[in-house]
Amino acid sequence: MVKVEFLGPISQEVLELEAKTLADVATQLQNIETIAPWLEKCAVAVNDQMVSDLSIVLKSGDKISILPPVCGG
Amino acid sequence: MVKVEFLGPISQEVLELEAKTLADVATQLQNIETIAPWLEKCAVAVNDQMVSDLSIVLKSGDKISILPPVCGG
Amino acid sequence: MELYRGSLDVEAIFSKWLNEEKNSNYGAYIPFVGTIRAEDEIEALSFDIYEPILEQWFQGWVKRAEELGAKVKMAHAIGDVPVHTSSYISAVFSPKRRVALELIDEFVEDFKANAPIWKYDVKDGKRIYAEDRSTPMSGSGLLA
Amino acid sequence: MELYRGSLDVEAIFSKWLNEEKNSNYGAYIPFVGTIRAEDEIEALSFDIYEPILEQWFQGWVKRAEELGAKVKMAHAIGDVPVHTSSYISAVFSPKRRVALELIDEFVEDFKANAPIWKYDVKDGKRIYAEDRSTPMSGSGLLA
Repeated sequence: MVKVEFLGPISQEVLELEAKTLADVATQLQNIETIAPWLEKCAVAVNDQMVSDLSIVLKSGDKISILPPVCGG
Repeated sequence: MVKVEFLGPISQEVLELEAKTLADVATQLQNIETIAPWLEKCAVAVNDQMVSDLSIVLKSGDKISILPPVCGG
Repeated sequence: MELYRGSLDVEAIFSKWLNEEKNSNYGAYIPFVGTIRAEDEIEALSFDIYEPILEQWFQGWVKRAEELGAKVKMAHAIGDVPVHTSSYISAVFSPKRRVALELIDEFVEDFKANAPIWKYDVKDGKRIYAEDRSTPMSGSGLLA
Repeated sequence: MELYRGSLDVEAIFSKWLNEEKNSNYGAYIPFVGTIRAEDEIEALSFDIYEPILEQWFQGWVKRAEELGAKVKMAHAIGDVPVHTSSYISAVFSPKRRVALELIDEFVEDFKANAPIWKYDVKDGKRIYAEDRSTPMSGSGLLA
């Protein structure tokens, strides 16, 4: 099981998913109606490291963070 | 008579000169051995206005300032 | 990096950083002070921050600045920040002015684009995500 | 524009300017603080200023900034300024950050090139013109 947390304005509690790679996470999130529209504009971190590759292999307990568009300052 | 003042590091007291134009001032300053080497790198103001034209007509009492290379800050 | 609940004490932070580098022999100190403007009838802006990734982002700039012989600092508010008060201060110290002037520009712009901070308008006590002013971080869309 | 004899009180000037514009609804405040570096065994730098032309130069920038909806401020020391103390502070206030970041850069660079200020190294109590670091003002050479 991996944990998926949604940051900032995305109103979604932490999800626990079965996933071997980040691609598996993508497929599952695309099927959640309230989450899917966010995915186009969200960046992703695995265990607090920004990532850019869907083939990343996940292990149980990994934390995936979904980061929507930012505006600091 | 016009007054010529030398600013910053140029060690020269105020000069009083007869001059009808800024060109007349130039000619006279070029003949002063201690001043001539400065002229190439100095800017000029007449009555505290920066100028860029030798044909400027001067009147008695005008103040000409000679401004050597600057370095504020 | 310093995070504070609510508005920043601008004078205190400016002085603290000045004194921290008093004897570091830097020739240029350029702070950028961001203040909440009164506009669109907002009472305040409000901020969420994801600290682990902000800290990493900031450490990347610390390293980058170090390579240039410079130093960066940053403070940001968490939660509500009323109009006419400050939510964000960043600063560069450097021996020479060119490095400092270029670095503060790049640092502030990259902050705007990639620091994991979310902004909300506060109107009638309600928090509304400032979506129109927000920028997708680099790498966005990976899961779409 | 503010001229002071000796080192600038950096914290006081920063706070004074901050408070002057407290209610002006500017979103960005960028000061540039110049500090005398300890190098070449100098004790201090020393400055001569020709105020009438400095004031005109500064007013040109006030107007320029106004056209951009911004404001500039400046303070400089006259006479001796010991190492690790400040001789120069300038600042830009503006509604938006891009204008402020670009303006502070241009303002500081033009200041370096065209403000009528002369700099001297102070070594063993003697004042030596910093000729190698000085720049002829625009229009130089007219009388040569």
